[in-house]
Amino acid sequence: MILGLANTWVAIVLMMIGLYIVIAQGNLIKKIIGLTLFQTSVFIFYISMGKVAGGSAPILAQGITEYSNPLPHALILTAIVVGISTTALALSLVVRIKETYGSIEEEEIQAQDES
Amino acid sequence: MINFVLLALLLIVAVGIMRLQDLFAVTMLLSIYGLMSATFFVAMDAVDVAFTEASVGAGISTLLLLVVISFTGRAERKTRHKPYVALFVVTVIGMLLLYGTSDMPYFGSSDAPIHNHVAPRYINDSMREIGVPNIVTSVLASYRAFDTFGEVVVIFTAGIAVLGLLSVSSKALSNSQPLNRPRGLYQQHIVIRIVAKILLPFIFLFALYVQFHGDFGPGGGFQAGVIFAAAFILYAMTFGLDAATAVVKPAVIELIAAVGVLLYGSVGIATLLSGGNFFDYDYLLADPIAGQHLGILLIELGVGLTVTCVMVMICFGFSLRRKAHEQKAVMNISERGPK
Amino acid sequence: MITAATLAIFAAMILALVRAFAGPTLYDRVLAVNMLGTKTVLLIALLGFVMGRPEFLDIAIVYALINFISIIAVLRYSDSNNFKDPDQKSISKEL
Amino acid sequence: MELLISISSGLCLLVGSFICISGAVGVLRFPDFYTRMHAASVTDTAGMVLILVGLMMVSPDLLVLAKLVMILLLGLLIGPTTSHVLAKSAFRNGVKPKLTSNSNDQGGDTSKS
Repeated sequence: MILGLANTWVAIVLMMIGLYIVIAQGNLIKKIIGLTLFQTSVFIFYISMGKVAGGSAPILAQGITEYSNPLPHALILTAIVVGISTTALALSLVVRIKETYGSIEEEEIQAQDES
Repeated sequence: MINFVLLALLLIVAVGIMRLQDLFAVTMLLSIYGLMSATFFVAMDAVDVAFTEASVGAGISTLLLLVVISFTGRAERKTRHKPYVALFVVTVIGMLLLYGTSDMPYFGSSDAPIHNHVAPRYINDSMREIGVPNIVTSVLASYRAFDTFGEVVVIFTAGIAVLGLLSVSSKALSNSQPLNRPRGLYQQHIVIRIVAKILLPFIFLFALYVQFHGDFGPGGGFQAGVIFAAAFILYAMTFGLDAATAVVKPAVIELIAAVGVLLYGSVGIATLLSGGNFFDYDYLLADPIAGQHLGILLIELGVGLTVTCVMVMICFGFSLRRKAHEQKAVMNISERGPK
Repeated sequence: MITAATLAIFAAMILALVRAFAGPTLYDRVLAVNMLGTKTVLLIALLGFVMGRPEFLDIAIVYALINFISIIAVLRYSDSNNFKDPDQKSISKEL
Repeated sequence: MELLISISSGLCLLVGSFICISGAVGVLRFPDFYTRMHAASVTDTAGMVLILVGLMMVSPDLLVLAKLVMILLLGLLIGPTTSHVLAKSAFRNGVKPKLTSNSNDQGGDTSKS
């Protein structure tokens, strides 16, 4: 089964794309978007771990014997809403930075701080 | 098989997000990314998660990013330094993580460690102990209620922090003259106004259904809260911010957000006082199952109230800031001058 | 037949995705997002039938509603100044 | 009767998916924004109606049927509305239709106006 780990690999690649955006790109909004990608890759990783082959959604019903693991679902469900609140906090910081420095590019902000 | 197609699409969209310079296009791609990942969650049986990701990833987060981009402009400048260091760091970390996956259990194998500790108890005993068909709800609201309490408090704190960073004095807003620039959607687009009027009662009703049907199907306080907030924001967008703040004052929204957290916490205190552990709903009523039902109902209500009000609070915070900006725009530009 | 429809929806999604990448105007991208949203609603409905649990149509309803809200949001904020000409001029000046 | 229902449902799904794909090809290939939007909005609505009707015919119980009808009504309300608003605000913000194939290089593909 060569594709048995494919979901994990894709999650890792997505995570690295997010990390690359955070490190390499100077625009603060782009950095926040990179963090969102990073976050979503973790969600994908958790949810893939919870899947059982042949299982069904963890809502009890007649005639279904095997269910996927409900624990990652409960964790990620709250993490998504917490994630959007923290993203909103980061975005409000960006708005304040834009008001103070007149720019949201990392390099310009640093140049203003040094001068 | 479906999951591989969806993962491939997700990868393509992520690469697009990395490559594009236009922040508006990136936001649109992020919205697509949210839709795709939510579909992936459906294919992975995580219907509750898909519910949340659909309303958050495609709805609220797109909206917040758009508001902020309307502050800051949509063009991203090219970074001047070469990204070799970042590329190096990312490659090394990625390789290490990929090496780490060689010990992971294969996708979908039912004897993986994750499926062998607490999960069988949740799946086999939750109907007897909690009496709710949706296992995710019983894990979220009963077995791990303390954990969820912490997360609700985090959401509430984030809401307060956003308010602290973005709030503008209401005097500054009301004293200044209303601008007579061409107003937004609510005066020009009569079609949107009528369709929104038709849809809004339906969305509110549907949010209530999601809130109270969460025990039996996908849904619950988090999802319902986000849908409620989205409906309210739709109202604010189509009829104007003033109309929306006339319906519910921002102060009332802040109050209700706090009431939600308090309601959640006081259910825990009530279980303590009636002789159980913190969030042990068995002791709320004489019949343990009825106690569990009451406890889950109350804390889902608390979660719903807090999430709705925090989301509305955040969006109003950004919109009011933007409005104050537009009124001061001329002054600011002349103040700042060329650097 | 349901599987065939699922495949067709996937194909349509990929084509719409290409349009979302290519642009060229802001509205083309919004159009592609809208189209992807509709296709996703259909895909979720079909997936429910493929997996044998069609109760999950609630999610499709949420998608339809949220899709509407996000399109309205895009149009609401695309009227603002930062989305239009001044910025495009500044892009062309820098490049 | 069973056979008739499954055949007609399959036919609906098939025609619906064909319409969806043709619409997507149109969105990809047409020359300017308005023709693309035309392709997208018409086929979106038609394809959605056909696929949902095809699913309704094979739905196992009444609740599923009711939810499918709800999605159908929402789609019929929302799809045309968004297309209308999109076209209107694109036109107001200066996206020009491409009138002829080569005389007007300002229109359609660029939003500078």
